Amino acid sequence: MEGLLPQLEVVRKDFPILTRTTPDGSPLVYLDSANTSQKPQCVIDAMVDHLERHNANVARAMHLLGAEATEAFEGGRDKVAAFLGAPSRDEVVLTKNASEALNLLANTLAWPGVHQVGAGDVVVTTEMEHHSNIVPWQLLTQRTGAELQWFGITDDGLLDLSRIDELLTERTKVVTLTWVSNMLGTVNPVAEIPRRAHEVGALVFVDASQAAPQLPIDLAAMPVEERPDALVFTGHKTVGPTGIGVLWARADLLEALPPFLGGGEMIETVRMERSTYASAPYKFEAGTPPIVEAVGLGAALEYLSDLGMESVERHERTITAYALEGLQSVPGLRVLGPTDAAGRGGAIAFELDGVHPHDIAQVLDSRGVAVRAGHHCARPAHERFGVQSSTRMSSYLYTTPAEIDALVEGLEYTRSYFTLG
Amino acid sequence: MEGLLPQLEVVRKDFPILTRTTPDGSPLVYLDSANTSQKPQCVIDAMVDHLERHNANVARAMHLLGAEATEAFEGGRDKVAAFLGAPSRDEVVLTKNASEALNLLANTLAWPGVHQVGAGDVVVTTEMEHHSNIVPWQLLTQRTGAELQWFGITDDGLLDLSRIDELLTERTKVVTLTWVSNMLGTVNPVAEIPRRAHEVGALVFVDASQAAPQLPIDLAAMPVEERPDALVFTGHKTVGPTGIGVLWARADLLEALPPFLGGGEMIETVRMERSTYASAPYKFEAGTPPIVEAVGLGAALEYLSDLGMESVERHERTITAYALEGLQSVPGLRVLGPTDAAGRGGAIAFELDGVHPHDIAQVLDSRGVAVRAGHHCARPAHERFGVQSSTRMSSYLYTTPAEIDALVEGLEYTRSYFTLG
Amino acid sequence: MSSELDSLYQEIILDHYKNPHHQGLRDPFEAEVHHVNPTCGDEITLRVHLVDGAEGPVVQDVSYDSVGCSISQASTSVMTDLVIGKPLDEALSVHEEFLTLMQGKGKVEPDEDVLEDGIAFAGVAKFPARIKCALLAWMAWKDATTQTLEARDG
Amino acid sequence: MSSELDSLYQEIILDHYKNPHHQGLRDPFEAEVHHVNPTCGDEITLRVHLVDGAEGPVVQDVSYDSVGCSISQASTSVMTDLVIGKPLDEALSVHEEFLTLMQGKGKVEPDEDVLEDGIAFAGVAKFPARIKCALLAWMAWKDATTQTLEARDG
Ligand SMILES: Cc1ncc(COP(=O)(O)O)c(C=O)c1O
Ligand SMILES: Cc1ncc(COP(=O)(O)O)c(C=O)c1O
Repeated sequence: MEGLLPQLEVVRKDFPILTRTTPDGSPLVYLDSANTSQKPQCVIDAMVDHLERHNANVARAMHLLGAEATEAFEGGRDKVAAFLGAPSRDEVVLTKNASEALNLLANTLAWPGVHQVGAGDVVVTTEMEHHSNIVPWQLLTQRTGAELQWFGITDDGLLDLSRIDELLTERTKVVTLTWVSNMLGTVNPVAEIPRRAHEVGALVFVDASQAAPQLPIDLAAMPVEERPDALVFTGHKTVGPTGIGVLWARADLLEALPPFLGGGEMIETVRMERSTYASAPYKFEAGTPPIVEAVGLGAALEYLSDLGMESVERHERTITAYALEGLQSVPGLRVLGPTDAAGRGGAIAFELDGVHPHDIAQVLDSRGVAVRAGHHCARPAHERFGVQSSTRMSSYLYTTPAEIDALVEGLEYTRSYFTLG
Repeated sequence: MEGLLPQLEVVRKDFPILTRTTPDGSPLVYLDSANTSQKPQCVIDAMVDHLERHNANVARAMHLLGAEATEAFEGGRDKVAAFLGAPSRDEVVLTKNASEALNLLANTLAWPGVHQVGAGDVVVTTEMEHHSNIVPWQLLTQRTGAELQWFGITDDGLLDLSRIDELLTERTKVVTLTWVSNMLGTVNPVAEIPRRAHEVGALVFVDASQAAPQLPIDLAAMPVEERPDALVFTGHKTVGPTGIGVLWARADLLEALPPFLGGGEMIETVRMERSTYASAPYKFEAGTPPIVEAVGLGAALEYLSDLGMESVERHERTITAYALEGLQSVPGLRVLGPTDAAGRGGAIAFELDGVHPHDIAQVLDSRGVAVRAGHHCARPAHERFGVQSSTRMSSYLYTTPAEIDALVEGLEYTRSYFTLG
Repeated sequence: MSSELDSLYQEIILDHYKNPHHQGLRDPFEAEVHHVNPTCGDEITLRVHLVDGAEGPVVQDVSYDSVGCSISQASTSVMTDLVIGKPLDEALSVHEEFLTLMQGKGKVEPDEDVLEDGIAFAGVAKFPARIKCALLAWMAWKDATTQTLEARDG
Repeated sequence: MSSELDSLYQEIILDHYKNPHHQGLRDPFEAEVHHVNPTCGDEITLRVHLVDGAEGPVVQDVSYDSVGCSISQASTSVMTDLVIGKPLDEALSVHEEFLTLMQGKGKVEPDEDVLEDGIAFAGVAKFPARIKCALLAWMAWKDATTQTLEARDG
């Protein structure tokens, strides 16, 4: 099949878990990568090597291991900066996950500072966000008396831009949106919205949790007016470990925001009466940071770059196109979201007439096929389509066409088991 | 030597890093465990096994790997609960580190709720806290108009309780203190202070970051009036990985606090207009939690329990006594903090006449001896003793008397190199 | 493969799923609750109607409206069969018994005299992710019942 | 072991450490700054006095009060030797040269004509944790100088 990663079978060998089988011996067909990705051996090995040979606390330790650990940790930051094409490495804040990164932004905007959000101000999100890009803004607006508004979704699963002039006004202080939807697969216009939002003076934040694993990102190459002011992603979806996420934000925004969490590492001088703070990124990294996780994430992003993000993207598109075709051949199956692979990410949510998503996932699981059932932390988008939950398959760079075939066969079997059985 | 861990040499073999040598071949003498502890092989292996065989996202995944990962993750929580003797496992919130746990408490108290802190209220901390138990409370009090007060330190390095009646009044809403000082080694009266603070209706929070690695903790066994309302510690100091910390808090406090970070996992139902939240501990765990880290921490705490925390404590006391003796034999050396090992933790900060701590640490490092130099994130305690920084050695369960000898010899050499050289 | 599945999807479960008993929201009732399974979004609105019997309260009616998977729908139906018409004490002990079965990791032998059709859920206990589905309605019933009793006493 | 240490603690460094030049805070000055190394708490208060020369500003005086380790104290002393009395342009290029040396991971060959005693810090570049110590005073001087120039222009 044209467009797959070259040497896909060799690439798969990098992922030890892919050789696992279910208790009755079926091979594992992991189609839940939008939830979390599997880890290549090189990531695991980098973490083990760190823990077995270089473990120490960072920044504050002056000894051999401390220097090695600091170099390894800051090296992770450098690799994140390179992966994003960040204008500066000091713009990369390491958090615990994407959710914390989004909360960091929402939380610091509640307190005095040039960007403080208050009564009368508007924060704009979208109906297709992950809960992690909705709830922080609900908390912010409820707590400050500001107003939360949102872009809707068209029947085709695209962002509904028809009300853009109402949403983006001089009252709008923040616009936050996902680059790629984790439910509908929609790829949003992340050049146009920043440009329009910047015209009214709003800050623009992009949730790249689903984009970073799938698409090449080059912040420095974006025209300034189209570049978001901040962008987040999460380590565990980019073949890295849990426990680490990334906030990139332009240097002067980081400088202008008040502190988020207080404590060790984020300070300059502490007196009991008051403290002064370190400069970014350290100002936002209170306490011992995710050290071994930064080592793992660095190895992960290097692995992706070695494969080439263009190749990963092409692979995803190819598998997604094949999956859309296969899924739509199943009677009674309806895909939620765009049905053309060209402008879409690799998460495909669908309904199957007469069978509840839990039951679909259960039957598939009994055949070794792992998919997700539920609202995928995107309940408002489900409500928009009048469904309470859905089944979602999501591929990644290690997914083969044969695995898609196994899914489609499994769905045929599910139908027969439930609706005809 | 009486009191050391039985089979210390065998125990040391569990820690692969202890076989490391410096570039010129000296064995590693790691005396920086209060900064971060080394990891036994079983912790590393548990993490590798998870990543290679059971990795998936938790809670929301219904498939085989999802069920395994969820069981592994929640199993980590069970082990934390058992380690602390927590009355209930649902009182254990997993954070990214101890600092986040303290900030979670400080941050949620800023927002409406029965425990909200406002103008006129008093928050009490101590002068011997780690910055992570000072700065969050400075931010809270500055932002809400409340007042920050603190217990001082006596000349002997003990908590100065002489002003306790002034500090604990009906205005006092929160008292937060460290169980064991990371600089002075002081063990604080964590039964008396909660009892007194509860009498005036204050909440009591205990920072057990240095206590959890060293002392047996049994929350359920504490008389209710002496039991803190919340207690925190950090994974990487208890032979676990970075990227995970623990907040234990009594169930009704967790129920009463408003949410901290918003996002996936912490919700019940999300509508664009407003959301409802899950019950504790999930309400405070927004986003993908530290999964592989919980697996590692679980293995770490089991490792400590298998050794027996009473034995670990006895070992620490024994080594600390030996170290205090050895250090005080060095001319011009002054120990900051209590000099009797009986009521003291294993961190020993000291000054050496005429040599700056950086230079001491550097010379020791050239001999393979790793100690920490600086203010150890406890600048106010340093200021109290009129010093700007200090050198700190800190032992742990794998420390041998011979390593203390190497330190003392290194200090003699440092003196000769600098002051006489 | 199918045998594992069949141990979960017992005939009884599929029957209740296709033809649920006591469906719909009815009057009168003393308490109405709304419960959600946050993992998947399954929801139930449930009402409880207690009356006074000779030896304490009796569960006169339990009515509901719900969306969910086969396990949660069947479990709701079976639950109503088991508690409606029973003295509250007895209904609560059936609830206990069902809880024990669900938390038994598939190692508890169900008592057919007490649980009747509920024994079909023994297989569910082996699927940790599905236990919450099976318990959704039972938890809602317990909650509504507690609220009713508190309102009476308070 | 000692040879590694000796490459860090050059004789010149220890001399400056024991007998630092230009110590103390003096008048007049146009800008005073306070810099801290947050890792260890080392601190410096530093003043800059610029005067106008025929071809632009000249560094008339740099005075300071500081607490710190041998590396940071010696580096402060050497820095004052190198910049005091120099035309600002030239002083700034010495600053650049020193920065390059420190960030060179021990691979940059220092130019003795420019850096004089500063070449003794070549060994420091191999100790990442100590680079901040060696740069503390240089960064403070740069900051104070920038402030002075901004105040003049603004
Ligand atoms: C007493 C004390 N509290 C809090 C902390 C903070 O822990 P962490 O950096 O893991 O958040 C530390 C360690 O650095 C500590 O020693
Ligand atoms: C689009 C999107 N945003 C945010 C998140 C949250 O990531 P995390 O759970 O790692 O914080 C996810 C994944 O769960 C996601 O898909």
